[in-house]
Amino acid sequence: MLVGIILLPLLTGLLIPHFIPGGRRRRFCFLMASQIVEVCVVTAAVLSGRDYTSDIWRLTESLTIALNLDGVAAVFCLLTVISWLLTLLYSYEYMQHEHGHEANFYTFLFISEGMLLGTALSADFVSMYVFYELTSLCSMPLVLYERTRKAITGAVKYLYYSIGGAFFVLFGLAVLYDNTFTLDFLPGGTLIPGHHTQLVLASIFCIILGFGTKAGMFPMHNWLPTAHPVAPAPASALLSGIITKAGVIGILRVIYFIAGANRLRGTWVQTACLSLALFTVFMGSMMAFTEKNFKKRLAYSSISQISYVLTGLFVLSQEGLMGSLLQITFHAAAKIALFYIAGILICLAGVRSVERFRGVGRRLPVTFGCFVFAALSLVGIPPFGGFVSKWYISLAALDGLPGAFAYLAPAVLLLSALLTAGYLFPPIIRGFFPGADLPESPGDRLREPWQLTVPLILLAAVCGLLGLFPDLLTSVMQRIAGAVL
Amino acid sequence: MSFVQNFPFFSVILSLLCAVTSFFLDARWAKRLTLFLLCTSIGLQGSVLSFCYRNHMSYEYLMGHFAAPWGNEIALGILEPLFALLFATVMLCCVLGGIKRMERDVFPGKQSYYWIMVDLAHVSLLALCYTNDIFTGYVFIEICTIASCALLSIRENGRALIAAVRYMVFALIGSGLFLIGVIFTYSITGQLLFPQLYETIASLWEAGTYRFSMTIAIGLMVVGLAIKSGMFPFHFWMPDTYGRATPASSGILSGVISKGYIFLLIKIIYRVVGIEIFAASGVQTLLLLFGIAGMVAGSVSAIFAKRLTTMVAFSSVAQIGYIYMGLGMGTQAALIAVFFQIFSHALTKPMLFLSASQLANVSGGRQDFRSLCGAGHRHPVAGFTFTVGALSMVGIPLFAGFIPKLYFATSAFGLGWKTWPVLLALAVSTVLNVMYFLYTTILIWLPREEGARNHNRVMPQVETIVPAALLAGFNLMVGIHSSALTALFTQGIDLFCQ
Amino acid sequence: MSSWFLLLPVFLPLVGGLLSYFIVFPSDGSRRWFYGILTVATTALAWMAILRCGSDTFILLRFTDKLTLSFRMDGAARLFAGLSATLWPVTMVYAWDYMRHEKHLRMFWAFFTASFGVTLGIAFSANMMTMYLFYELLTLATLPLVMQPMTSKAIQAGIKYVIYSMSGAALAFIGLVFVIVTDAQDFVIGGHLAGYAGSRTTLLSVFALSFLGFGVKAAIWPLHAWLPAAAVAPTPVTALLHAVAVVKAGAFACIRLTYYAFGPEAVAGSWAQELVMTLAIFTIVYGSSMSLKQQHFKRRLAYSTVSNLSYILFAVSIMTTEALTASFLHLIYHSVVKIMAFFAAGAVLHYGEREYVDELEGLGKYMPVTFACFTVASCALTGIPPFNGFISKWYIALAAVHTYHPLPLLGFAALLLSALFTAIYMFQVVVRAWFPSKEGILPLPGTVREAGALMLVPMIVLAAACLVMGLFPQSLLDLIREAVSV
Amino acid sequence: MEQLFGNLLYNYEEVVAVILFSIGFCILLFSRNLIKKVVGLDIMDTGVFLLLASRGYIAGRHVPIIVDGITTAEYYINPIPAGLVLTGIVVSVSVSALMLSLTVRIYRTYHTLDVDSLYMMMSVSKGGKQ
Repeated sequence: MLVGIILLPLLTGLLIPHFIPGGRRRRFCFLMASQIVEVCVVTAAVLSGRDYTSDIWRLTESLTIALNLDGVAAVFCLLTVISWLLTLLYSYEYMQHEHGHEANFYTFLFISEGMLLGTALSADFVSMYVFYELTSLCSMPLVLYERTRKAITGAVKYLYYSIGGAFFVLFGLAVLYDNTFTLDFLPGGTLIPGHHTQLVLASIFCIILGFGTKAGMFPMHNWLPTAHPVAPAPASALLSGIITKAGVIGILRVIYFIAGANRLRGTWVQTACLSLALFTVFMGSMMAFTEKNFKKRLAYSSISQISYVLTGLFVLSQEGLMGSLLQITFHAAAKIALFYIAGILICLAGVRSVERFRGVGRRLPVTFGCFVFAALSLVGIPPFGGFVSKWYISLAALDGLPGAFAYLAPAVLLLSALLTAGYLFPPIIRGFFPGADLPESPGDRLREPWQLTVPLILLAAVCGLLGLFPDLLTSVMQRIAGAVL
Repeated sequence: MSFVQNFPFFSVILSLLCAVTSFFLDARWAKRLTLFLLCTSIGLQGSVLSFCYRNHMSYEYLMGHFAAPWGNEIALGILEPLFALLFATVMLCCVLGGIKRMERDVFPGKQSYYWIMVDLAHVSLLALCYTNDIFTGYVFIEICTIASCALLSIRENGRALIAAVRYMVFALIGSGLFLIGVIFTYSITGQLLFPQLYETIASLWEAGTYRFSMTIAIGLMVVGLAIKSGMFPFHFWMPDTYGRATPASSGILSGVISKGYIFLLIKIIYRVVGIEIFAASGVQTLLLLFGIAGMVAGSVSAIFAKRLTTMVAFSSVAQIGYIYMGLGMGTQAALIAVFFQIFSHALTKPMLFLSASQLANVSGGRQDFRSLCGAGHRHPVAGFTFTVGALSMVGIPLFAGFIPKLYFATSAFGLGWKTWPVLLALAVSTVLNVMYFLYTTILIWLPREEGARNHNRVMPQVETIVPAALLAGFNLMVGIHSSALTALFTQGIDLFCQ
Repeated sequence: MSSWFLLLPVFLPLVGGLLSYFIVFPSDGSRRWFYGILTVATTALAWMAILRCGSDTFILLRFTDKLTLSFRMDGAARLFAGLSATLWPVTMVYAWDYMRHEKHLRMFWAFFTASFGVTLGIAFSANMMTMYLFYELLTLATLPLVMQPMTSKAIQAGIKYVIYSMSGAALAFIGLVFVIVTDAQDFVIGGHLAGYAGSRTTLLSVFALSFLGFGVKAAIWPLHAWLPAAAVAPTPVTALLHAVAVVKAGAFACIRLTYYAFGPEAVAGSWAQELVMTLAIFTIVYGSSMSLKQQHFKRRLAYSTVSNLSYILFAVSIMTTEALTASFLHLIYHSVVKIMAFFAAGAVLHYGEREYVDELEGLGKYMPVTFACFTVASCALTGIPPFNGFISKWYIALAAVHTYHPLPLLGFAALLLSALFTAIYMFQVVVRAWFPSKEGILPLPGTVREAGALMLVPMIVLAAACLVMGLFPQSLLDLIREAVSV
Repeated sequence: MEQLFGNLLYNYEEVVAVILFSIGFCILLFSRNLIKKVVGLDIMDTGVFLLLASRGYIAGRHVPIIVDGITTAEYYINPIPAGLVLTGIVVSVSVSALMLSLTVRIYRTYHTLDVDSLYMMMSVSKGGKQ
């Protein structure tokens, strides 16, 4: 079952784009079909509530690859497959405006989906490491799709950063191998108590840093603003919305399933990571605030938003975890939507920089409508989705954290929310109200193809509705977090 | 008293006779006589050696009617005939290999003299091996000097002459010092024969009298011989001497004559002075240091040498340095190593000189390295023998040069502070040897178009090939089958030092 | 099968190769057949020896009563001999195509075959003396191969090579003599000198010196400079000798010295161990950072060899059994990977007419198979699971961590850093080749085409081997464990 | 001091021998003219022989040549040093003969006997054909 979940996109990616005869449309239908099947399979697996595990491969006695579908994995898998589905639809229209070898794009798109699912589903640390590495490797070509120098530089930078991070992880992995009962993910952790404590803590910190690279955490976030803007919109949407979350899974798994929250609570690791995360939250939105290029601004905003998630994780409490899971979901929805919008703006209106947004809203009303929703959710205005997650995270921080952090964390989150508003609302306002002094008329309304708008609208709806009825989601997340802690 | 025991005496007398008769012969006959003499003496030494080895005995042999302590006698165990045999063989090979070249280098009128000198050199070597009398030692040292100087200067070449003069001057200073040493020893002890000297010196040393003057005497004798055999600080005469003479002479001089002096020195150290007193006199340590210095300095100057033969000559400075280092280490294992070194060097160096001259021949008689590029392809056999020699000098296993290196190193452990200098010296000198010998080897094997084009390949003459090949064969034999020699040496040494 | 049989695979190619120098072949085809048969025969003999020979010693020659020239088959020998005997024929096939238009083929083939025998000799040698002999011979046998192009550059490289190796041998000689003096020269796992009575300083200094000496062939800093210089040699030579035979012989010699002659207990925890480990660690970083700077394709790979060899030496210097296992694992894996990488580089040089990295833009379209193989090599060398490089790194890492000493941990960190560098300098090539930037595509001459079958087949085989070794390492691992346990 | 002088005076032969030897040695080493070198060589040898002869001399005894039938050893001085000296003289004569012949030939080749200029010429003709 789980193997199938991973294999299906792999095969799809390898076979369909190259070997299905007929035109682009036909091939696309096949892709779509297989993706829909994938979604159904995953949903079925998740809803069936059974605890799937499957032992795929034994490299050596210390290196095994096994899969397991638990709550956390379920959340990630669902997110992944759904957003891939939407993105596929979106990219059908979008990729027409790009020049390049489209088949390869789909190939790598699907392969990286498979690898990502693998990362989410891994039952133990080693297999997660394996899939994690492969994810970075396979998602790299998505970035350099446009083949401009900038694109290639960005892609390569992304690759090197991810691999470097992975090696940080490997260091910790080797140390932990010697200091844990097993590397399988067990809620509550598997550390051997009182065994080279400092070394173990250091290695855990290394691991968090390593995965933090993918999640754009502060010291090694630098690839993100370079890589995301140069990728084609669907790719950057997925990168920003989902693939960066691979790092988050990693950290989550290590903290809650290998080290165990109780082991870390109050140690220097928690303090250090918290400060890093908070700093990243602030820095990300600050950078975004000053950035003019829209996609780049979004990239920075992802940096900050994902560190919200990390903050939630580092609180090491049930509410924190739950908040992070919510934040993952909502951020994914909002950020993907925003990147879709950016893509639409580029390929329909040819607008990249924020200054030139004036009046574009009139020409692309639907797009900008969704923009509003997404923005509100990302900023965290009640009753939109983002509010719920941030609310829980702040609460958790308030009563979960020791000393100054208890007040510092919420303050920082709030500040960054303000900044978020600061960098998201002005473009919207400019877009709808260009002001009287617009030199030339913005031009009349543009046709927005349904393949582009439908996914957008759906995502916007998610942001809205889930915000209105949060307990649809919170109850689930509550259960999952409860299972972990 | 078996008949074989007379052979050493016979061989000496025989070669003296040959030397004399050669006066009245023309070059052709003189040559034949010499070759005959060398072959016979090889036979004689061989039989003596086998005799002594079978009976595991050593004996004194009275020369003239006066018994010890007045008379003159020769004494031999296993080592003496062994080295005599080595010297005779090597000389034969050198002479054979060098004939053609010699006949080009020397005026036809003078060639008979050349052969006389070869005979004289041979007789003096035999005497140095066999004599049991220190003054006889001196006399034959002088004869040896004269002979070798003549061998060197007989070549019609200004530089050879000057080299000869230089050599002569140094040699004479050396023998002068040696003579003074002898006289001191005599005036202290009143003895000239080795055994008596040994006892007297031992008793004197016991009594603690004359220690200082004894040390001086030992020092004088050692320094004298060291100068003549070209130990490091006194090696200035060496490169030109070996590098300028006709190949046969260079072979004889470098391969054999210096070894003769060294053998005498070893005799003096072990059978006159006695190793304990020698060590106590402190001369030993000096030998060690100078030996090491020579190993390095010789190789370094060889690296900067411009001519092939000069390079080979300088390398013998380094090789002699090995020997003195071994003498300076002063253990029996080190002595065995020294003997091996003498063997391998005596077998290798003439081969190198012969093949070097061949290579120079096919490169238009030029000796600079640029012209020598690819000489190996033009004269494969010479190239091959040179390569063997080079590898042996570097000390690759299976070649003769490796064995002494190994023995030196093994005997170096457990020498206290001497261990590391010796080991490092060995390592460094190996590297330096690589730098010039293997470099040259690579050079001579470069493909033809890299080297000088103008010389076409010449057909090597058989009589020049055979001896070099023979030496190469001996070399490999020593390298591969060293255990027999080891046994011979060990037996020889306990006969020698009793 | 009694152990005299070991002589055959050693001396058949040695003698045969050297004699064949004097054969004048009527045509390329006949030469090809001759050497093909010779090599395959040797391989067959070697494998028979590996599979069938017992572990009794065969004494070929006695220098003295305790100093012998003798051959013996044990686990380590099996591994190393098996490695060489597998890679040699592959390289030969590659060389058939590659060397077709080169000059001095007589010399090349003669010494190429001879060095096969010498390498096997190193593998089979039963004591230090024998190994030292073959170690020296290896230098001499491979020297003409390095100088094969006979350009002045190649000659310079050759001279550099011979001087470095011989200096190494001169240092190793001290170690040789020491183990002879202390009767420790027969190779037994665990060594002889654990309870050495004499002065410990001597023991340790001798160990350090001789480790460095043997390390020269394994290109340990500061004695590594010959290896990049030797990249001028024709690719089969660079690939086989300077990625496998010679350098691995150096590493193998270090293993023999450490684990089979001196013994880990004698040295572990001493300043000597720390010294060699520090050097190895430094070389790991140094090599890979140097190869970042290289624009010349083959020299870049050569420097990466420098660094990867020190992975092995680092593992060796940890001096535990699992470290020994790991080092053998990396020894084998790296050979396969690096030889493939060099093959690809050679194909690019030969058919793509490119020798600098920045000229490779978009070459993947023209030589897909070559670059596919090269990509596999890059992944493996970087250590991206599940390619084989990851496995060996993983075990080196475990061994390093298991000591819980700061220095091995530091070494592990250095190893990861250099792995990152590896990723950078390998994937730079890969990305250039597959994804040329719009601005950067160079006009390609029409002559650029995919490499010939004789070159592709070895590459593909090796690439497959990489994957298989990566996916099924367990059996090999058990093999090594069993090999180093006896 | 007096004792030292006493010793020196007592064995004046040694003193003279040493002086002679050192004179000869210095000439041999430092003189630039080949002929002078040979002369120095001879002087050196003479010194050595004097030393040797003085070893064997016993005051008031006679040369060991049996003239009027006296065969008791006490009548004669020690014969061995005399014999040695004779041999030595022969050797040194031959040596100096050889040296002189060399000198002559060098003069024929280079038309000078000055060592420095000889070495100069050598260094000029260096590296050429043999």
